Amino acid sequence: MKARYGMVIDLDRCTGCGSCMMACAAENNVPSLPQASARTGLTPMLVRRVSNGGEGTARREVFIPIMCMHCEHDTPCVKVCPQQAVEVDKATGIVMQMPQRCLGCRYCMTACPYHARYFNWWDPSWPTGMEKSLNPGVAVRMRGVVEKCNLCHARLHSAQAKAAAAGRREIDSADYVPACVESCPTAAIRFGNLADQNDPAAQEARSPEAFRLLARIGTEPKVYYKSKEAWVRALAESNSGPPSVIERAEAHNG
Amino acid sequence: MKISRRDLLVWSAGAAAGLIVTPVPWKLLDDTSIWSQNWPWIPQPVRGPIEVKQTSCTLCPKGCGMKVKMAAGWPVGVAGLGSHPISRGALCPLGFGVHQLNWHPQRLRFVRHGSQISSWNDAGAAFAKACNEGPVVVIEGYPGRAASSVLETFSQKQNGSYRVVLGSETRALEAYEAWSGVPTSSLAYDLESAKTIVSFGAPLLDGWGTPGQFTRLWAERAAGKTNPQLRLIQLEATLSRTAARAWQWTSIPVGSESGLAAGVARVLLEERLVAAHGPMPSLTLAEAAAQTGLSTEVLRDLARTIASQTPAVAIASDDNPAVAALNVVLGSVGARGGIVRRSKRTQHYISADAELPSARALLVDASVPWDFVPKTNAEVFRFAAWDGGSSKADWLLPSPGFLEETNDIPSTPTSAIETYAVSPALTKAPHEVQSAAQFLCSLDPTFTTAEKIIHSRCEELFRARIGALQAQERTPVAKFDSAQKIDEQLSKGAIWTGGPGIPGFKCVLKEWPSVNPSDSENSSTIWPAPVLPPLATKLYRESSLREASEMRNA
Amino acid sequence: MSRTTLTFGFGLAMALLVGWVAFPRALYTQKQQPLEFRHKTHAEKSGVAECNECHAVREDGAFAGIPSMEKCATCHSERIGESKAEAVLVDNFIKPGHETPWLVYARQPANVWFSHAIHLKRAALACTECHSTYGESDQVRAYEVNRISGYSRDIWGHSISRLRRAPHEGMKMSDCEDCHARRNVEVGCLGCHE
Amino acid sequence: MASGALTDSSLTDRKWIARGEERTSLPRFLLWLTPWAALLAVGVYAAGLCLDFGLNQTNMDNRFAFGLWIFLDLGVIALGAGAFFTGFLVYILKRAELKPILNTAVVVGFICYSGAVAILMIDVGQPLRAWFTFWHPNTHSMLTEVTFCISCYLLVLCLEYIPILLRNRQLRKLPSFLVFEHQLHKLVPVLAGVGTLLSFFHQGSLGGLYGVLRGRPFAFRDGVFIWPSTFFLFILSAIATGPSFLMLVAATVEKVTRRRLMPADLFRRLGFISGLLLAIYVAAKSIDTLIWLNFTSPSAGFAPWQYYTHKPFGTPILFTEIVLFGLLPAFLLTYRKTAARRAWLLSAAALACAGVLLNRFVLTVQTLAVPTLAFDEFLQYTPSWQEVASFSGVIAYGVIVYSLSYRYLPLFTPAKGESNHVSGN
Repeated sequence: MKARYGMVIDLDRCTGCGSCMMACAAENNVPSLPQASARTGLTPMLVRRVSNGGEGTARREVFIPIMCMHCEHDTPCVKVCPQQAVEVDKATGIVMQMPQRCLGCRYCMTACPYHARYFNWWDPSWPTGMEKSLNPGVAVRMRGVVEKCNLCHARLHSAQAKAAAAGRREIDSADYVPACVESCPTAAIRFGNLADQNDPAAQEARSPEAFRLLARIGTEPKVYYKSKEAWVRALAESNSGPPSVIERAEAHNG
Repeated sequence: MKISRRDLLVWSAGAAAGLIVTPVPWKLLDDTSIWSQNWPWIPQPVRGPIEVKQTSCTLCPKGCGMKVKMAAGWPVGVAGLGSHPISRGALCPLGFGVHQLNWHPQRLRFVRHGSQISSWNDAGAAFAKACNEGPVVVIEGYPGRAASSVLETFSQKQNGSYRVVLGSETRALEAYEAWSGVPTSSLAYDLESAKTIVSFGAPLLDGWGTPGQFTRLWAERAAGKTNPQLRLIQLEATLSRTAARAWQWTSIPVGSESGLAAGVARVLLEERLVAAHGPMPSLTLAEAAAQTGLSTEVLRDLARTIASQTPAVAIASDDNPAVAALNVVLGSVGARGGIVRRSKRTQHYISADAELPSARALLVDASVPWDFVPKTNAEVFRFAAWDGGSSKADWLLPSPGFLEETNDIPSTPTSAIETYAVSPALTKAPHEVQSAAQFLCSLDPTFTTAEKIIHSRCEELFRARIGALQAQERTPVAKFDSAQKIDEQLSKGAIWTGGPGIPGFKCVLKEWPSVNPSDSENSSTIWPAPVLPPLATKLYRESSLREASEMRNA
Repeated sequence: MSRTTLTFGFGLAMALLVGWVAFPRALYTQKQQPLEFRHKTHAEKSGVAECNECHAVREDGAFAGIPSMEKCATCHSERIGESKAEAVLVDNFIKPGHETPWLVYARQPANVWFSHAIHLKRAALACTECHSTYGESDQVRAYEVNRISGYSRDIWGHSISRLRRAPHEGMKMSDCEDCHARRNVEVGCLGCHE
Repeated sequence: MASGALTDSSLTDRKWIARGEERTSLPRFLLWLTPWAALLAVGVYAAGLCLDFGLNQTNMDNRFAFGLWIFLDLGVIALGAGAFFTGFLVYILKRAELKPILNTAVVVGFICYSGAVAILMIDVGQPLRAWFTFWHPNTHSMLTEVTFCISCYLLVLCLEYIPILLRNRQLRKLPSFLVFEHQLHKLVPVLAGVGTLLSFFHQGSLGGLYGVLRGRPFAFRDGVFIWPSTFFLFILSAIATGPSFLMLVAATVEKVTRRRLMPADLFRRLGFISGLLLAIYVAAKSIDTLIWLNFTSPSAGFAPWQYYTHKPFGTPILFTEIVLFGLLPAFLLTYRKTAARRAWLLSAAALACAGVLLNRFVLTVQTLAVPTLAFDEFLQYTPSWQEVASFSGVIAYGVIVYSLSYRYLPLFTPAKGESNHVSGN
């Protein structure tokens, strides 16, 4: 059966604690390089702090976890990669980045509107001995290649191996839960198979409070967000963004 | 014959033509690209069988349940343990990187005396000498463990004193001890049954208490609901993480918490919104309004809202008698959904903040947060696994890091449910490290080691036959036929769960505590280590998640 | 024949010689295994019949690979026979409890994910499909490693041209792809990569 | 024979310079080369740093994944378009009067393309695996099209360069080379055809490179057939400015060597071609911009005014690109009165070149600077010295190659060998 893995992130539940970022980085052997900055670091899962632009008590804030949106249709990065280092997996719908095939041209990074792709600007390295704490299921990426969220593919691997050892064809969905989902202390991230109508995630994705970032670009991202606050839902559209942005724009125009 | 330039050209043309039809260019092309995919200088993870062990985190007194992924004997990943009754599968953000802490560049690997490297023998000798010359004060930050009782009995034997550094959450409960006689360390919040929680700047959604304990509760009963079963009212100067998600956020100037508490209490009493449990605050409503910068009407509304959905409990971010008094007025002390006491009665601890007696030596356990600086001129023996720099210690003694020694985890502060767990040494410690308890036992062989104490505690459990062990499934203690079995289960990561918190103890408040407007500095969690997991340091630097000011020890 | 043709031919011949004879020798270097081991003898003497009696798949689906020293110690706790290899095994490895640093012929690089569980249980492939009849071998052959890529030579296969190679020769990605194509099993990149 | 020339060339390289050509003395020539050689050396060093330590040597980051180098690549390839276009005019459209500029065109083209490819090799994170594009090509990717066409066209340029090379006085002496050259010469019209085809595609694909970026509505354009409009705009702008650039090069050479190398009317003719095409380009570009502002961008949920709210990328940049660097030069180049004045002609050509460069800059750098998500911030980027150094290294390389070619090869002398230079001082 063909799965379409995706997520629904309830922003009303996200307290911006950063557990998902930590769990993601640890699971995927992301190096902690002192020379990296906010613009050159690797954060496959990144929680953005966004305000409504208000001041004092009028101020509202929301935390938005940003990772690869696993676009389903006309996937920007897949289309541009010159040597098929990215593909949408037929069986799972996961947008797969292949560091070993990548030549580091970074064309995919310019193509991604979510800035969810990261380049390995440095050789990976850890303090002496710390390589013993690396996750054996995930290969360390070399310098000069692009990487991003592969939906904790190592966990899918072990789920498949486990299923095979038990003589099952299908994996047990309990065995495949991405690190960020598992780590969330408020269970704000719901992960599931969007192709399965009965899947709780698929149902939440259909709720009127659900939305997707930049949906109008038409790439059909499989990561949904959810909020009961209108101003948050408005963030989906670029130009109806936080007042701050709009004000700047209008100030310039008139 | 003479070889002309032309010959050379022709020859090389031939060679070139030939080389094309040999494997040379093609194989080299292939191999160099493969080489670039496996550069020898890229660090490789360990190979070996993977097994997942259950345990509890010992880095702070909250003792969250943990699943630790081990490969070839090394921890290679951690996750929350869903079956843990308190943490319920959650960890603090830092928790997900703790398995890297043992490799932190600032890991202490040598005994340090002043600035130069020394040895355990010298440290032992110096300490023994000090013990003979005068009383020794022992300070620790994680009371109730087997190791703690080693430290405590030692300090008694030395007719010294045993002091404890308590977390802000526990300090917030200190006021009740005086009014009810129940020791602070056995007081806790019964949040599970609370309907309204009034937080006076307590970071409830940002590491307060055991991370999972409240966040899970909030997620189930409050998050994103317009009319939640559990109302979280945040009274805080700035739009903190908790304020950002609270059901209601009221901004008040820093330090005006006591005034606000008094104001709210006055309204509650004046308007008979609650059955009077306590005295009328001296502060008038107008004064309260002036202090908090809110209108009297806002204060009235706040009080009404609080009273409209009970049980309601007020939580201070730190020791704050006024907020405690508000709870008395609300009648939530010793009541369900308010402040309750744990079934097991623990003793009274003397806080390390209190004036230290004149001592010859001071032994500071690794569980004491690094930034705690004792005001003393005694000789300081500081145990720590990581070096935070600029320590006030004369002796810096390397102690075991994460999962490197067997420890036990007593009930966590703020949680009403009684628990007991053991975190066995899953990975081998560097040979040169020693915990304070081990150090003391090595000095005096007559001492009972922490391991022995843990076992005797298992026997207590076995004899008491109360509660149940939560492993894969729940087994009542009564079902076990030997203490040994309990010990085994615990060291496999099972958690003993006792009864829930007990309400119905008397709490008498004669007059309203004097309001001191200069209180409240938020320290969200006790993180004893002076360093953060390298990944946390990285992520704080590479994202706008937390401001630099929020970054502790990083 | 003109001088031009001769010089050209000379260059051509030299290139061919270097490319087909000297280069392959220079590219690979040989390493000796730390121990002598005879699959054949173990099959005959100790009655080990199935590969998975020593090379088993764990229940979590991971492959145990080469058995640990404990396994060997069950029989070789003390010397059996007087051979030098036996002495080395018992004295250098079993007694001090060191694992043998075998050089694994079929070791893929870290970025490859291969599940024996899936290939053995789901696809029901025989070990010999990839490992040929090495399980019946009577000695450990030398381990050849590519000086540039650091791979075992078994990955590329022994034939440098890869043109005329034995059915089980070669464990390059293309070999995996061929087999998958033959059995029309479709997997994405990360189906086999980490 | 030639070895003789080698021995005494320590004093003079007269024997290597074509008969009847006057060139400055060897020492003066070397003196002229020294600063450029130094610059090239620095460039090579910087490039070495990038290859050895990786791209952390640059100031690029995850948002500015493309930087100065991509701008350079697109820029020089646009300017190098003169090569294929002149070839096209001469051999396909049989405009023989353009012959004198042809060799320069080829050399300039060769320099631009080899330079661009060299920079690309530094710009990618894993040069050793760059060949994967040929082995596992993704046929849907514009970059694949670009890679194939550029590498093939570079080959073509080499083949076009060789005959010029072989017309060196000494090399001519080798009989087999002479034969080879004549064979190649027969081939040149074919090469011109092939080159035209290849260039048409890669110039277009370079435009497509950004036009297809659905995720970057600032760059995304609706398609004409299977290509976004930028595909055709790039071809147009390239062939429009190619001749202008050749004029500038020729003029500079004349200034440096204090010689008249080309008949003045050839300048005017080149200018006219350039101006005419530029006019067409400006018209097309304006229409495209209007469509984009009113339909393409809004339909993706992006109000066009957003793009121009960020200093320094305000609307002025759009005006400059289309009017100042487009319409104006087009007029100056085509209007008889201004075209007659060399000064006007050349400054107009310069404006045109500036225009195409600005266009490439806007599409590469501004596209990345403009936020996409509602809560993105506008970012800025300044190249590191390594980037600038390798950039200028390429320019130095160009100057050196051209100087050598000019000195030792009869660049401005048509094949017949009649010298067409009015002897200066």
